[in-house]
Amino acid sequence: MRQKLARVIGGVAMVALVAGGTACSSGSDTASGGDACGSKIAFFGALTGSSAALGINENNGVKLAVDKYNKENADCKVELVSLDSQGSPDQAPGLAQKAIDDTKILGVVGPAYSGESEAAGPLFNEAGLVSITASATRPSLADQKWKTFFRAVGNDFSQGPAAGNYMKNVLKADKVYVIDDQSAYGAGLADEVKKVLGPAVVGSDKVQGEGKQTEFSGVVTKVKAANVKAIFYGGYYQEAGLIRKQLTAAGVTAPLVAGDGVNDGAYITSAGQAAAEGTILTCPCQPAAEARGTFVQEYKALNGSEPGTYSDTAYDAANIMLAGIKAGKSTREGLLEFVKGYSGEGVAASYKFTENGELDPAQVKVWAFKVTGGKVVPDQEIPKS
Amino acid sequence: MSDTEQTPAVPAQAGAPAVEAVPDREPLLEVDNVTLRFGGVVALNNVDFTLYKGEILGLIGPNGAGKTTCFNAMTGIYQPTEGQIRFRGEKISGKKRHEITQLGMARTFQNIRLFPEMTALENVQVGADAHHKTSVISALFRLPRHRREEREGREKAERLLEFVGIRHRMHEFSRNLSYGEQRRLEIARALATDPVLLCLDEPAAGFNPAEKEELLQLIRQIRDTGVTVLLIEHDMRLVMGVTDRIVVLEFGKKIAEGLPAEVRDNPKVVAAYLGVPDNAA
Amino acid sequence: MDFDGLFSNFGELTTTGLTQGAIYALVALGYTLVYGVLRLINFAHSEVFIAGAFAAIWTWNGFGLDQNSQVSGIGSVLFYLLVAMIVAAIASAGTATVIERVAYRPLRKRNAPPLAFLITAIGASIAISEAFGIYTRRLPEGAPSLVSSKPLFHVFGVPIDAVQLLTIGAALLMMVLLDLFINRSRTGRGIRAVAQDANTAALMGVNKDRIILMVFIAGGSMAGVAGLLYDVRIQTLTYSVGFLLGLKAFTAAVLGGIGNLRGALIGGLLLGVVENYASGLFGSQWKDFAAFAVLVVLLMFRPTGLLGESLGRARA
Amino acid sequence: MTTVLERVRSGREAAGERWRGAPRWVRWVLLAAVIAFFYALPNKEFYQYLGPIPTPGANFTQVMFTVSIYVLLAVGLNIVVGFAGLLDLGYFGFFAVGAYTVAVLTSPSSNIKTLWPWLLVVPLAIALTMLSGVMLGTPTLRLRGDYLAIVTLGFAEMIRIAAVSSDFLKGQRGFNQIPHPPGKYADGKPFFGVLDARPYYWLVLTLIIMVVIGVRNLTHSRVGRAWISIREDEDAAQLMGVPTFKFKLWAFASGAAIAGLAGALFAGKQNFVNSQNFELLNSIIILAAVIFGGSGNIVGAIVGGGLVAYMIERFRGIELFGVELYEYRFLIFGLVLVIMMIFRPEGLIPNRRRAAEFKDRRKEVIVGE
Amino acid sequence: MLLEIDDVSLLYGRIQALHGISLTVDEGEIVALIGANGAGKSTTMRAISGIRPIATGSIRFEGEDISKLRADLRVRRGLCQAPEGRGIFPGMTVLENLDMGAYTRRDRAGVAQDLARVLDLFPRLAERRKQPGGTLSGGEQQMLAVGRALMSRPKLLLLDEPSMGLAPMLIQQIFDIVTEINEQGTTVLLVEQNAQQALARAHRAYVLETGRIVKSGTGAELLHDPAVKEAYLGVA
Repeated sequence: MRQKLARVIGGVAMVALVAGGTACSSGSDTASGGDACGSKIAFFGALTGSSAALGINENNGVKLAVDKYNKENADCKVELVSLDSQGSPDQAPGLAQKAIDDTKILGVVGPAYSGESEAAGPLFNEAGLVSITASATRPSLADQKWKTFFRAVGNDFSQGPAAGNYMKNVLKADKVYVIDDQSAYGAGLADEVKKVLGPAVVGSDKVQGEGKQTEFSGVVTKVKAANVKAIFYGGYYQEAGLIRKQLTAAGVTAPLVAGDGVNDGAYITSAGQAAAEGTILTCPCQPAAEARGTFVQEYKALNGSEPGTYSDTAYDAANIMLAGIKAGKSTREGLLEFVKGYSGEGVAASYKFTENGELDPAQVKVWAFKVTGGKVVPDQEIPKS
Repeated sequence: MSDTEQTPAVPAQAGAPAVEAVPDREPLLEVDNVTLRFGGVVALNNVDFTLYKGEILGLIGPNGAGKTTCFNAMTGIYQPTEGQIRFRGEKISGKKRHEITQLGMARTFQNIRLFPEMTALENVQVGADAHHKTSVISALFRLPRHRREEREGREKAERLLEFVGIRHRMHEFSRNLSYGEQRRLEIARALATDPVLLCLDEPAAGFNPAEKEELLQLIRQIRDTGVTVLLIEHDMRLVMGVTDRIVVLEFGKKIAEGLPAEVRDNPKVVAAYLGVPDNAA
Repeated sequence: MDFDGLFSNFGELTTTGLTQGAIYALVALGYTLVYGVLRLINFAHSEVFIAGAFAAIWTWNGFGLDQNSQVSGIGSVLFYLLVAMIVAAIASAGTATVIERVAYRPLRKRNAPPLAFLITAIGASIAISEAFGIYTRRLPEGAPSLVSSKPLFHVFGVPIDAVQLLTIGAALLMMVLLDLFINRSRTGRGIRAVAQDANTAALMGVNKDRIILMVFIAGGSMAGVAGLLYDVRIQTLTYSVGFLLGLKAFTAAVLGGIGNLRGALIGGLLLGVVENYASGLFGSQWKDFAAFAVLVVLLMFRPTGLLGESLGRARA
Repeated sequence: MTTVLERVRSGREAAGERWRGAPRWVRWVLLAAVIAFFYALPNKEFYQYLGPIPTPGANFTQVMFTVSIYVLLAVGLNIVVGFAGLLDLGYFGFFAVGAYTVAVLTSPSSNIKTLWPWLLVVPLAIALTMLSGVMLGTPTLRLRGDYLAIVTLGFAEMIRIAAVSSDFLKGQRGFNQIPHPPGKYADGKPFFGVLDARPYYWLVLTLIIMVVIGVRNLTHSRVGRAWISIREDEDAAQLMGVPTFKFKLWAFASGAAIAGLAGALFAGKQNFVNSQNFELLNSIIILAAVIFGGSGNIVGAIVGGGLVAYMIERFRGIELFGVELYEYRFLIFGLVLVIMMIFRPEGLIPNRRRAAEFKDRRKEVIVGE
Repeated sequence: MLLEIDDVSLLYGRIQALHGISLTVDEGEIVALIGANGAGKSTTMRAISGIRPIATGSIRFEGEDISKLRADLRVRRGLCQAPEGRGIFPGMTVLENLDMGAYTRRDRAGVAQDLARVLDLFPRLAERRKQPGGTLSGGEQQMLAVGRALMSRPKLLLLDEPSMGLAPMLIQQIFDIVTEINEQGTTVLLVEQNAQQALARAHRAYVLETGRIVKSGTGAELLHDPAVKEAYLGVA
């Protein structure tokens, strides 16, 4: 009895599959066949652990893209596979291999962090599996001659100088204190800022990231004594919130300037509204009003929360791949070629990649945002030099 | 009743020295005015005696008189506060404990301290290892030298277990041995270090008279193989029966020294050791 | 090396270091008490601290206070502090008791070797910490800023604020109370007796189980108060902060001589100050490095800590 | 509960008895079968028939590589904790030293740009780790018990902070393009490639077998006897002529060497090393693994190290009542440790000696407790 | 019958330390337990006070089976031991040590009275009342141990080698005090190395050898028993 039932169900599924397959193939070019339907794209990043917030933002963005695609192409769905790396390079090869093993996976959005990208990159490259990271901004990732590496955001070289210029030209800060969390991202950003500001940097310090440090009295004391006009923090929102809170508590009123790693609602929660007020956040992305269209509403409707940092870039990265699948690219080689030659508009930016996978510098726009009234509001676009 | 002269003990090894009880008076261990204090308590007070090669010296005294403390000072566990101890002419203080052992002093413990999770054989092998030179490298690759020493050590250990009479138990974990067997094992382990001087700390504690008798024979046999013996013991009969000379401690002080018969008749010793009869203090 | 950074901020580094050190000291007391009596590193004590710290925040949340709330009026501030302190102390003491019951007592009943205790302690620590992490979705929880950290007055040009006064004052007060408890009360005498010689203490009619429970409760309460002070000072709490703080507190206990109550205080304050100086001198990233380096160096020269071991032996 | 446990225990004991009672050739055949099984394990053609054993959430071969590294580490730590009885809470620090030695000397992103091949650096990594073991041990091995534990913990944390914060060790930016082990297939493709983790696993497995043979040789020699005697009664060992300090140092150094080897293998496989690889929790997990398996017993350490690493990965991809179990893995791990220690403090596969001791200890419980 | 021990065996690890010991102590008696080192005297005491678990047999105190009772509860029943090696709390002052003896008692007046009595019995302790126990000399520590045990106002006082390490004068003194305590109504079970003294003072005595009771009788009988004399008094 049971066996019979199973066979029936199996048969139905087979029919549906075949039907779906033919339905889809009719709409695409014949060369690559109809098996682009039912293929998968993967998201690769931290979904649990202390650095999960960013990964969840991105995963939700990708989810939205896939969801929308499947609604529009109900007869030819694409599946999303989420791989939880916890942001750890240790775990990255196992998960990358997992993605590679699944031949249905045609492309990967991620890895979210630079460290895990370093560990997973060689595998993707070897397997010819295209990956578009929506947030790993370490410049060196693009220098490793990986054919499959693409970056949907500007790297630290674009955002760092912009943040420096903003402090120099807009805030007119002649004395700046620079702090970073020693992460690949945070330290890279801080180094770029230091380069731009030169002698205006009167002091610098490093803290421990990843939730390892919560007590910053040493830094606070030094910042306070330096009596600066602005403070730059290279790192992520969790420590930034704590530092801002403790700085304010100690009576330091100079504004905190930070990169996109802090550009998240959780920063305001962590610092408290009062302390967070006036913080400047830079981002190699455009504000919603510029190009986001209905993204914010749709994101909220699907995930029940506001989009966070990199939700939009991940959404765009996923859409690039989906466009490829839609165009009938049903193999990894096909999709890789497609991404290489891609050029188009997304909600966060316009996309076109350079030879080594970087976002075309012409497309990189850096905006400054400001925390006002407990919300992150766009301030102005920062000129590149 | 000096048993020493009439011992028919069979030497365990060939070439044992004569059974003659007169020591050759060559000093082996010199305890030179040793004082030892712990906090406010004076554990040893100016103790002074010499142990000569080839003899069996008894160190006696009531419980808490400082015998074990004295022992510990001699084997390098405690550093004397004042005075010094010389073994084979070398100062003990400042030497590491395993160096003292390699110099030829071995001991047993009042409260048995075997390695409980090792077999009897392994326990003795640890003692035999004291003179082995195998390096970690040669053990790692089982080089010929290691195998030779391992074989020799094992043979020696088996011989010694045979000597103390527990060879049939050699593959038992030492914790599973009976009390008497453990005491014997401790002696075998100490002998495995090839000592010149063997210090026995109350080896007969917990023995019944028959076992004590056997122990007495064993101690004589050990002495007959050329090993000098220092014996701490409570049981007067055992001490009187086996020792050549006796040092009496009481309250951290030496109160008497001499031949067993002399000591036994010393009124101070009688008072201290045998207990004060009522209304006699 | 930034000598200028150290010297120009010497005063403030000292005061903030002392404040942090006071929190270390309170947590260190828990380690020291348990170690003194059971010869056991209570690895899970860091989670006892975290339980108190969360309890305090959740108490304030219960009163409708969140990280953005402003509380004015010294009366209401004191009220909130006091209530949260009591709840935190109870929560921590409760957690400590549960750990003792679930993780240690069964092992004692089986006469397990010390290593087994260490492993259950580690297991309990990981499990509790993860439970908090999952419950809070690993996100930080904010505390209201109850006590202003505006400088109240200056001593030699170094500003002193109310948070610092409160933290150090409360820590010292708790220390004195604990000292009195250990040295004057009947239970305290029992604790010292068990610490010095458990068998003889039993022969005097001391119930070891009850004494051990009291030790966990006393140590737990101290950790609870430390949790509250931490909330007041840092105003944000993440589930994972206990591990490092616990490690530092244990280091402080060893520095002072584990098992020695006054040693815990001295060790805690010293550690807080030293790591702050190091962050001034080498940069904040070397702060923890300095803390452990001090420990290692000290143990090489004084293997039993600054004041030496053992509860009671040196007159507690 | 107790009866089940008792039955399991007696069953295991019976199995142990049968094992010891079996003729030599039977034992060899069984052992060969087990080894063959583990060599075959990472082949998809083989493991796909193993039902629930392969991990659903990550590539099984990659997981098996991680597991094998943990096994190697557990075997090494077992020397220090299990045999010599030295409580080392910072063992993973040596792993870091090994991995970083390889990284610094081979990676193009290193400051010194030596770019040596992997194979040349491995012995150097082991030597350097041994040296660091001696350097850590010389001042600290005079400390006993808990103090040693906290000092080793402190040292491991210092190594981690140095890795994060010093320019030379590159912190979180790490070292990339670390070369793989040498070797080519006939067609010119590298044997140790990027995609296929099996050769790495086989390499580690082979090294584990060699290391186990070496450790067994040591424990059946004067060295092993010295270690155990130190663990049992350090004073008595000294008085029996064991140079305890020297042998403790050797225990530390040999343990460290094995960790260094593991670190070098890890770096060669991973291609990328940064400070995120060396969390303090790892040290604790390995210690727990050794005790969990049965400290003082090589087989126990292997089983413990393997099981703990495997279990943590096995939770990935399992959903229970709508929650991803992976999120709960450390919670479960912690609880398992507690329960395990309460019901089986001697570990899963204890040493025969230990098992007896624990049994006796249970009988000696103080009255009324 | 105050204390009744029936066929008690005890194991240390796998070594059997006691093989079926049976003995009784009547109210008002001094009973001595003598034997060589390692014969199992102290082990017997530990079994009675509950510091070591017994393997078989039973211990009854005032008719109640206390074999499975926790040590501190036995103290509450009126059974107090001055342990071998004195067991002074070294970090506590003499007074605090004495207070520990009265740990289970709630009657402040009675405790004060007993304290006065103990300080009266041991004037040395009164002189050193503020001194930490660890700094006392051996004899003083012994007095403190006995005094501390008395502070619990026991029905049965267990004394484990009270004369150990004491000078003859002090031994005499300690035994005088034991007799005096007994005359004041406390039953005493005494383990002694110093057989001569013990037998002279005891109403009855048992001789232990390798974990077994090999002889029993009145103190006087045993004192003059030639076998006992030879074995334990060293008098041939």
